[in-house]
Order: sequence, then C-alpha cells, then structure tokens
Amino acid sequence: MHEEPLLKVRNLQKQFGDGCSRCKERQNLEKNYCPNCGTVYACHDISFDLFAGEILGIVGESGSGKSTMMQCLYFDAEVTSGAAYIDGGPGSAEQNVFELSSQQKRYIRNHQYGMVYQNPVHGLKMNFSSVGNIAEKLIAAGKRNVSEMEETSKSLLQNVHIPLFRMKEEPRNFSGGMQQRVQIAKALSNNPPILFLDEVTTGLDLSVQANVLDLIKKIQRELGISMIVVSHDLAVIRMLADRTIVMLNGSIIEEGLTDQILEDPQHAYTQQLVYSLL
Amino acid sequence: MAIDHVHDLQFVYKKILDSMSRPGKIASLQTLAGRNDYNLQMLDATLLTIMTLLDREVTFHVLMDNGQNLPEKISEYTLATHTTIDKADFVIVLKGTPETAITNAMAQCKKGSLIDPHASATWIIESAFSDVHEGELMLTGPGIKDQTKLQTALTPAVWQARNVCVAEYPLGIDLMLTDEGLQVVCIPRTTKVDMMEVE
Amino acid sequence: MGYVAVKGGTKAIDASIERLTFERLKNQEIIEIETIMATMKSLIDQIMSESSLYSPYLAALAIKQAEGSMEEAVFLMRAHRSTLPRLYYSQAVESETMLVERRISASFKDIPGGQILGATKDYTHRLLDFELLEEDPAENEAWLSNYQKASEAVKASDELEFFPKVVDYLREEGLFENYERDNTDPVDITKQSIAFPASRSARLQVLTRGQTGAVTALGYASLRGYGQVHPTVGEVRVGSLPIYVAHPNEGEQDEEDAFYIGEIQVTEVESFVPVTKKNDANEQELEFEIGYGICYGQNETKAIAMSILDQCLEHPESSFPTHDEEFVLLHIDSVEATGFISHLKLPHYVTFQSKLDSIRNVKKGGHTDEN
Amino acid sequence: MTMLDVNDFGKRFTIHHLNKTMQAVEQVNFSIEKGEFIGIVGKSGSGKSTILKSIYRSYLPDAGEIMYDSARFGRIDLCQATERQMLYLRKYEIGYVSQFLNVMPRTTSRQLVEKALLEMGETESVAQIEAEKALIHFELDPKLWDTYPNTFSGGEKLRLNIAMATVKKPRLLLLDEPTASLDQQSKLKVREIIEKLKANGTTLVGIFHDIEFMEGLCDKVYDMRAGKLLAEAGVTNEG
Amino acid sequence: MKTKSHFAFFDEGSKKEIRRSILKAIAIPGYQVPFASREMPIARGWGTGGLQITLSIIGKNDVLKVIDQGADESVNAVSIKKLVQSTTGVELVERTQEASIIQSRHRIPEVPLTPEQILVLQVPEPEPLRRVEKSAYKTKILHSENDYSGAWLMLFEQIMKYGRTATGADHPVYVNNRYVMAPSPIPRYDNPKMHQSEALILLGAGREKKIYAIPPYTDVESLAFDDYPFAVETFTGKSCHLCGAEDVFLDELVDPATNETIYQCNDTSYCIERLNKKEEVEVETSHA
Repeated sequence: MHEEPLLKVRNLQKQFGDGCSRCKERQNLEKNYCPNCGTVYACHDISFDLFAGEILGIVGESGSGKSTMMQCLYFDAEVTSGAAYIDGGPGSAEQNVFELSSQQKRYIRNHQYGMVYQNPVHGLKMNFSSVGNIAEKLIAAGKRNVSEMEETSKSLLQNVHIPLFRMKEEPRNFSGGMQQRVQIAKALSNNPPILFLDEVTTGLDLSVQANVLDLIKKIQRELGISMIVVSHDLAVIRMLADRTIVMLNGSIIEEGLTDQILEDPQHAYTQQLVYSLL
Repeated sequence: MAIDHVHDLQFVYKKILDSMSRPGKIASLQTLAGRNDYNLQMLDATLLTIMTLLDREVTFHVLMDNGQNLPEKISEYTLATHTTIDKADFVIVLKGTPETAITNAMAQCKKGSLIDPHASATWIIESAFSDVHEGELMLTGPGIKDQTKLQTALTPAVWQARNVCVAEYPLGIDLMLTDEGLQVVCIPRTTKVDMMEVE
Repeated sequence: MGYVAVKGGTKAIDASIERLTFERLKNQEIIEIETIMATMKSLIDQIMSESSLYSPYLAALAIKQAEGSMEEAVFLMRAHRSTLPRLYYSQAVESETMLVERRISASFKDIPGGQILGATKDYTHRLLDFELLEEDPAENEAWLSNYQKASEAVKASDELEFFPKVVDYLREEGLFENYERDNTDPVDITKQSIAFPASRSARLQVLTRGQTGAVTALGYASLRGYGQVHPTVGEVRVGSLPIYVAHPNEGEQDEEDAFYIGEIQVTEVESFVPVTKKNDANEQELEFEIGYGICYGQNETKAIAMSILDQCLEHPESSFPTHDEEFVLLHIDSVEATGFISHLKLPHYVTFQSKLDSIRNVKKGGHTDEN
Repeated sequence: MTMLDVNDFGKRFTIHHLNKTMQAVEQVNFSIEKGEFIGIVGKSGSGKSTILKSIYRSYLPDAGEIMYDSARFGRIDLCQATERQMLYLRKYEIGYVSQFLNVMPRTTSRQLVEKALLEMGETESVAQIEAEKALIHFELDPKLWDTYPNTFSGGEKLRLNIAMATVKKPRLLLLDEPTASLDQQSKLKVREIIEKLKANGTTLVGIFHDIEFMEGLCDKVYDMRAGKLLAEAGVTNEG
Repeated sequence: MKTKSHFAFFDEGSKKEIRRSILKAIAIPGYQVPFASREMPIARGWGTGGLQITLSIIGKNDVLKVIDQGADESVNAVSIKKLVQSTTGVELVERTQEASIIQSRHRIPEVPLTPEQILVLQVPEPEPLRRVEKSAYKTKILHSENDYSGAWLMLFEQIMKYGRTATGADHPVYVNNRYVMAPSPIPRYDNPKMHQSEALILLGAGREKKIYAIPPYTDVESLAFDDYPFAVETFTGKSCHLCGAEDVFLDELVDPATNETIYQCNDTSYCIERLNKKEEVEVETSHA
C-alpha cells in the first residue's frame, strides 16, 4: 500500500530567540529553554505526515509546543526553519508552503485549511451574525452567491445543532459550546481537506464537550476531512484520533496508533501521562 | 535659457504622469530642447526626468559602462543619496550598459513588499524606442485600451528579467525609458509585456 | 443670452469674510504683536509646540490673526510651516547643555545640583487679581528695578551652570539600563507618512506636536486606570538649548565649526517607571525605565503627560486604549482632529441622497435588481 | 493455508517510573489455518492478552514476527507494518472484541453498529439494514437499540461489541477474554455466537479464563504460563 | 513683513514627494500609497488631499474646475478654487469639457471625461476596510494578503438584515482585480463611471495621508454578489424640474411654493449647459 500524505511536515523548527553557543546543539537546556540566552525552542525538528481522511492527535502538556506547531502550520506564526508540503496545494507538491508569500499562504488558508481555535473569539467575528461568520469563510474561498451561501450555512448550522431561528444572531449571545459549534461550522464551510482543531473542548462543560467531540467524529466520517487535533486531554485524543503524536518540550517523543499510545506507552513521559489518565 | 525648476519640471512631470497612466504612450519633451545647461554625461530626457523626481529624500543607483563621477554629480544637483542597487529608490541606466549588468541589477533591486508594494525601485533607462506597428513588444494592462505595441533597443533578456520582477503582483518595478529624441515612455509593473515572435 | 451659473458661493464667501473682518475691527482696538509676545507667553509656547514651529513672533501673529483661538492659531502656523523649505538639519541637541531656569524632581529631595523652583504658577493662589484691571506702568517699573537690584546682590558667580541629569546619578547605581548612544536619523513624520508599528522617534514627534488638552487627557486616563503607567517624575527642567547647524558644503568638520543659529526654550521631563526586566543571568529584576516628554516653551503638564504616554506606548497592551499607538497617535493632532470634526459642517447632500435611496429601497423591501 | 504465523514472538515492557523492565511473553510460536479457531488459556498475568494486543498493535511488538496473510497486502509482518497499514487492516480485515465497551459517549447501540459500517464506506441505507441484521443476529433486545449502552449488562455490552466487530466481516477476529465477568447464561449465549461465527468461516483467536467454556469449540488450545506458550496443551486440568 | 508664496503654494520638495507618490499610485491601481501629507491653508477633512494633488500636478496652462457635491458654486468649492487661483493664476471654468483638471468632492461629472482630463477626488476616509478593522496596521495586512472577505461580509450582513445591500455613497470597488478601494463618497450612481474611464482618476486623503489612483482603461468593479447585483440610485420617473434631464443624479428639493418634492440636476454645470442649449434651440426655431 503506497499512500501519498496530504500534508508532509519536515524538520519544523520554531524558536524564540537567536540561540547562543551554549544551546545551539540543544545542550544545556532547561526543558526547551536556554537559561543562558533565554532562547525558547518551542518546536524542534518536528516531522510527520497527515494522510487523507485521518485524525491525527497531538498530545502534550502546555508548553510542549503543540499549539505553536499548529500555529506555524496555519501560518499564524512564522517558522524558524523547516518545510511543509501540501498535496494539491498551489504550485507543485515540492513547494515548501512556508516559503510562499503571505498572499499565497492566505490562499491556502482560504481554500485548503480550516481552523478551530480553543477560544472562539479568535475564529469568529463576535459581532457578525452566525450565518455571516460562515459566509465569511465561503466568501474568502471565492463564493459570490448569497442564496447558495445561505443554504450552505443553514445546512452546516443544522449539522452542528444550532437552531436555524438563531442563525442571524451574533455568536456573542451564544454559550461557549454553541460558539464552538458555530466555529466548527465556519471552519468546515469551504470543505477544507485539512482541518486544525486546537484544544477545542478545553473549558467546555463535560456534556457539551461530548457533543462537540461527537460532531467532529461525525464530520470526519461523513466528509472524509483530515484533521489535526491538538489537546492536552488524553480522553479527547482517545475519542477522536486514529494516530497520535506525543510532544514534550518542543519535540516529538513518541508516535503511534492511539490505543497503542494509551495501552503501551513507550516513553517515560507518555507513561506518566497515561497513568494519570482518569 | 536654463531649466525652470518650477514650470519646466511641472511640464516634464505632467508628461511622465500621462505616460505612466497610459503605458507605451510616448511623451515628447522636445519643447525643452537646448535647455540643459548641466554638464552631465547623460541624455537630456534622462536629466530632465531625474531633476523632476529626485531630491534629498530619495536614493539612487547608476548603472553605466565606464567609471565617471556621475553619481557624485547627480547627488550634487539633486541632493539625492547614491546607494547600492538593493537599496536604491531610483535606478538610472545609462546607454551602453551591458545586458547582464541590467539583468543582474533587476534581480537585486527593491521590488517592494506585499505590505508596502510602493517601496520598490523605479528604473530610468536610456534606450531607443518607438511605437511603430511592427514593434516587438505587445503591451496590455491598466492604462491601455485593448493593446499597444512598442519597439525598444533593450534585449529580450532584459524584458525577461523585467517580467520576472513583476511576476508576483503587486510586487515589481516601474520603468521609464528615455531616448535621444527627448522622449519618455513608461512601463509600470501592471503592464503585461509580451515579446512577439521575430521572424 | 443664456443661463449663467449662479455665483452664490463666491458672493457668500466674500460677504462672510467681510463680516469676519468687521467683527475683528468693530471695537477699534489694535493689539500689537509685541504686546502679545510680552504678555501671552504661555499661549505662544503652546502654539509653537502644537504647530512644531519655533517662532514666538509668528506665533504671536497667528494669535492676533486667529483672535485668540488656539486651534486656528496652530492651524495657521502649520499651514505656514508647509511652505517652508527644509534647508538644513540641526545637530543633535544635548539636553545636559540646557541653560536651566527651573528644575525640580519629585523623586529626590536632594538632587545633585539642587532643586530650582524658578518661575511657576504652581504656588500662586488662583484668585482673580482685580488690581490688574488698573496696572500702573510707573509702579511696574519701580517693582522691576527693585527686583533687579535684589537679584544682582544674590548672584554668586557669573559662570553658567549646567546641571547633571537626575537619571545619570541613578544610572551609575545600576537602577537604569545603560544604552548605547543611538545616532541614527530619526523618522521625520512631516516628511514620511507615519507607519505602524511606529518607531519611538516617530511616536515622540507625534506626542510633542499633540494638542495640549488631548495629550493631557490621555495621560490622565492612564493614571486613572485606563493605562498601566503611573510614574514618578524624575526631573522636570525648563530652560534654553542652543541649536547648531553644520556647514552644508564642507565634508570633514568637527563640532566646534558648527554654526550657532539661536536657542529654543523647552520643557523636558524624565519620568521614572518601574518595570520588570531580565538581567544577563536571565533572572527577573526590577528596573526603571524612562518616560520621556519634551515640548517647546514652558508647558509642564503637557511634557509630563507626554512622558506617561511615551511609556504606555513602549509597552503595548491591547486592553488599554492609552497603550494602543494607533489610538493615541492618530487622535491627538490638533489640526487633524479639529479639521475633521469641523468638516461635518460641509454639505453632504449627495451622500445623504444616496443613503436616502438605499433606506427607501430597504423599506420597500426586495432585491436591488427589481427596478 | 495459514492465516497467521507467529514466530519467536516476544514482548517486553519498560516501566520507567519503577525503573524496571518486564518480559511479558517470549518465544511464542504458533500458527492458525484459515477458518480455524485457536484458543489460548492461562491465568491472568500469564501474558495471553499481550499476544492478542500485539497482533492488533495495541501493544508495540518488539521481537519476532507475526506474519499475517492479508487480502490487501499479501503476507505482511504485523510487527513491521506501518501505522497506516494497521489502521487499514483494523478497518477491513482484523476485528477485536473485548469484554469492555469503549465507545463514543451518547451514541445509541444502533448508531454504533451503523458507524462501524459507515467507516468502511458503506452507504447510510446499507448501514442501516446491515446494522439491524447484526443486532438481531446477536440477539440484542430491540428495546435497547436506541438507547445508550452505558447502562447495559455485561452480556449485552459484549454482544454489542461483537456485533460492531463482526458487521465488518473481518477475516480474523481476536476475542480478548469475552466471557470474563459474564454469568453462566450469558456465557452460553456467547458460545452460541462464536459457533455461528465459526460456521461462517471466520478465523478466530480467543483467549479465555475458563477452560470448560472452550470445550468442543476450539480447533486447538494453547496454554500460556509465565509468558510462554505450551504447545497444544490439550485440555488438562491444572486446577 | 510680507512673504511671497510659491507657485502652487508648495515648495518644490513637497511637490516632488507628492508627485512620486502619484506615480506609484498609478503603477499599483487602487493601492493606498502613504505620503507625507502637508498641512494646508484649508482644514483637514475639507479637501486637503485633493488639493495637494491638484497643486502638485497643476501648471500655468491648466484649466481648473472645482466642484463640491456636484456644484461649482458650493462655498467650499469656491474656497478651494480661490486658493489655487491665487497661487497659480490658472483659468477657472465651470464647463466640464473645458477643464484639464477637475477637482471634485463626492461627484463625477455627468459629462463623460476625456483622455486629456484628470479627475481629482477628495477622500475623507480612504480605507474601505476601516469598518471591518479599526487598526491601520491590520488593514494593511489584509490588503497585502488580498483578504477582502470582511468587505464582502459587510454587504452580506446587510442582505441578511435588510434583504438587500444598504450601502449609500462610497460603495467599495475592486480595482484591477486586486485591491478593494474606497471610491470616495461618490454616489453608487457614479461608480460605473470609474470602470474603463478614459480619464486618469487620482484620489487624495489629506488627513489620512494616502494617495491612490485609477489609471485610464482599468477594470473597476463595484462589490456585489451574483444574485444581489450592484445597483445605482434610481430616479425612475423623475426628472430635473429645470432642464428636464432624466438619466442623471438628481437632488431632491422641496418647492417652497407648493410644498411638493421636486428634483433638480445635482451637476449644476451640466444643467446650465442643457438649459442654454434648449434656449438656443428655442431661439433658433422661433426665428426660423
């Protein structure tokens, strides 16, 4: 079975600070931080593949670099070095998307990516209607027909269980769980082949959390969208991810099938993480 | 009679403005013939263009085939600062400059950024040109109704280099060509320059 | 003979301007420029500062022409400034060389060189002085001659005295960071459109040109909690600074050769604000930073408020408007603010008609393309 | 034709916080023919689960090979297969049933079985029909179809589990102590179900606690003791 | 102390800077070129952007027309004209066809402009994305990334709320298929005149310190959706009570005598010209 990954990430590096002679080889670090020069190695030499239709889980404690990595992939942050290749992206499959210009990156965000942030404030315009929020993403992807966009928005909102009589309401009037569902609907609206989910259930009530997880799983099954799910919560990862990557201090320390990571963790840190799972 | 810095330069500017608005439209500065009393080794049209656009607030770089003290002179007359090709607001290319010098400089000069596309180099190039109908360049784009043709003495390699400079709009460079006959023609970055097959 | 354009506008303007002249002249009193310069220094200082043109004489003329309106006077000065070619740039001015008239510190009782109260209204009681209604020139003259005699008696030495900066004293103690002297040319916001994020030199220029009231209001807002800066005034000094210009056509020259072209009076403020910083060993340390304020003439409130806003903008903080440089810098300019507010007096018939059409159509309901 | 060849398989766990390693199983050798039912018995802690979980890659194998005859990939060593290959095999060829039901919360039993089919790419209408068939087949009370399984009894949970695994018609089904903690009646029901599966030609590897349960059910029974597989243990009584 | 002012008010250095900015603006249609806006003798917000452009391009032989909201005799138009004329001595006209430079606030004349003319528009708020994003820095990034979903979203929201777009003047346009631009608060009626215009159009915002341009023969599309097409103000069934013109932008007035709504050409010079022509014809026919 030879499969081309949808997204290839190679040697992604993100550091804050220039590094110094004492930390260039990543020696003498406290976690991922150089006490000498103050450089933080937020992501170090991250490589992985994302395949069509799968959910890849990324787990790690806060400060492990998982969210930074996601921000780099989504172009919210600049990488220090490294490459990412998107199959079917603009230009050739050999094009490192980190080297594209900002307007080309914007094109990828609009046409190939969806993003659901932990805080809906980052993904939604709180003072625009919910339908408008979804339309914004559709417009960005080049749609120019209001009725079609309205229809798409309606079906997406229904999909995420937002009653249609509230579609013209602004998300700031909604509960956290509803906002998160609107955000998911928005992220999905342009049918992105790749969806990023950053701690999407963190801070939600348990019952709401289950709703959102269920929704994500359903979407993945029905639309075949590839997803990268970042979470510090192993329960979330267990529920969603087919494969899982474990990050610690900016590096990948372990990866495998999700149940294998949970049942037979190899790395000391992963074991500690798994043993503390309720 | 010397150049009148208020009215003559306004006249030159208006001509350049018209040519920049209508790429490929040749502007004649013939009425100012014989007014140049500067002792600078360049075409009158080039000098008038420089006097119109350069001042203390901008930088320039000169491409030429022999080492004269032209940059110092230009600085003296316009108060503009001479600098390296990668920093220059204006790039002045004197006639006889070899093709490779031009293409290399085009690769290095400022093309602006997506945030500040205007922070790019404007090129003032001495080259013969005409708008004869069998011109080898086909121009289309904003400012041009349908299409227009232009014949220049610049080599296809130079035009190719220019086209590379403007490949990712709005980044790019804007050209002003000056000739012996006191004429100016402008090719802004928005102009699509196609080289016609030459039989 | 066909129709001709109604010259309503031209006539109306001419009549309005005549009326304006009439209002100015009707009481038949003339105020001399010299009188304004001699008696309205505060006003002149503020106008020079807000118009960033140092000329008491032109400022006095502007006051006269503007009939005492601050915004008009500043406006006149700014418009005049636009017509002045920039021929030379002065050399960097060292404020240590200030000939100090007034110098106080709120941080230390005993500052090296001592506190100098100078001329200040701070300790006057703000009671209307009805005696000023009938001033007697002879009495004034007598008062002056007495005062001068007394001063001569007090004067200890003829030598000019320069005062060290309070901050230098603290810097030696390591409480302030030592910076490399940075002599890169500042951005000139009158020659280049300000771009964001702005450099500190650009920010300071906008602040010092800012409307006194606006700068004060925003500085005050920071103190009240709509900002995070509440400084201690390290030093306020008022005095004059000499201005030198290098010879334009000589390449190599030393500073001694520069031309003295005059002096300007300024108010300079250095406010001390504690901040946490990382030291060389990467530990958190408490250190002071300086909020800097300077303006033409004597205008201490503005200079202090400026020093607060300078520090605010050094530390962007999205939750506080006073730390948002676009918010602060784009709204404190007198000419811009008063101009745009007053433009609302202009006719907006066309835009209103357009809006009217739009709203009527909405009321009618239905698509735009039904018509 | 062999479906599975386990050669010199071994698995060691490293437990970092105790700073020790533990050899769970070693030198395991056995093979299964297509359509066979192999039983593995042994006390808890003997390592029998380890084998099953390593075949399914819930545990990371570390020694030896597990040669599986895949419909898609041909003969493939499950110790070396990529994660993507394992995911494919799990979806289409190898099923796994344990006594525990580990599913998405707030999902009805009907939905759970349907999902298993949808994952394989079946259409919704097919999934609906097939799911009902499976639920009937494994005798889950229709009253339970549209309820959440967290309130089910052990037997009901297990039958749902088996239904979810078998609707996919796996070529190889791994049964991990399915009968543990079931009452006698439920056990009998499970036995019937396994017989049905066997009759359908499914290749099965099952591990069981109690040996009587397997009587007459398995083609071969192995005994697992202290991490070692005793070849063809037969049905002895170890007490 | 009397000081003599420069030709066209500015010193030559100021003109050069503005002239360079104009050339960049033409080379990048619809992009707002920042420039060091000078303080003018008229107030910010009163046309200083347009005025700075006019003064930087004008020569002795130019012929100037200035209009404010369609009228040549509006007080502010008169004030601007006076300033330009007093510093340049140029000829002032009201007939659109005679002008070489037309400075205008909020209208494009009814008479089609020619390649020999330059239209200078005064702009109060050059940033079409300001209502979507208040920070100048962030709007610059949106422009740089060709991210205009916010601008379209404003229209979409209006359709959701009101059943149709509800923009008045200053309806945003897409220039040369790259930059979204504020056309200055001209009525929607005038937007189509920018598309493939024969004349160069320069736009100046003095207070906001931006210059931008639409070269001739450039695509200018008003933002609109496929199923909610852009529509101009309509005056169907209405005509100018003076000259009878129908397909022009009309002002709505109340006839003080009858208290009825009447309409009148907003472009005063156009109206006068029509009236003159009409009279000529009447004279000719009556003498025939």
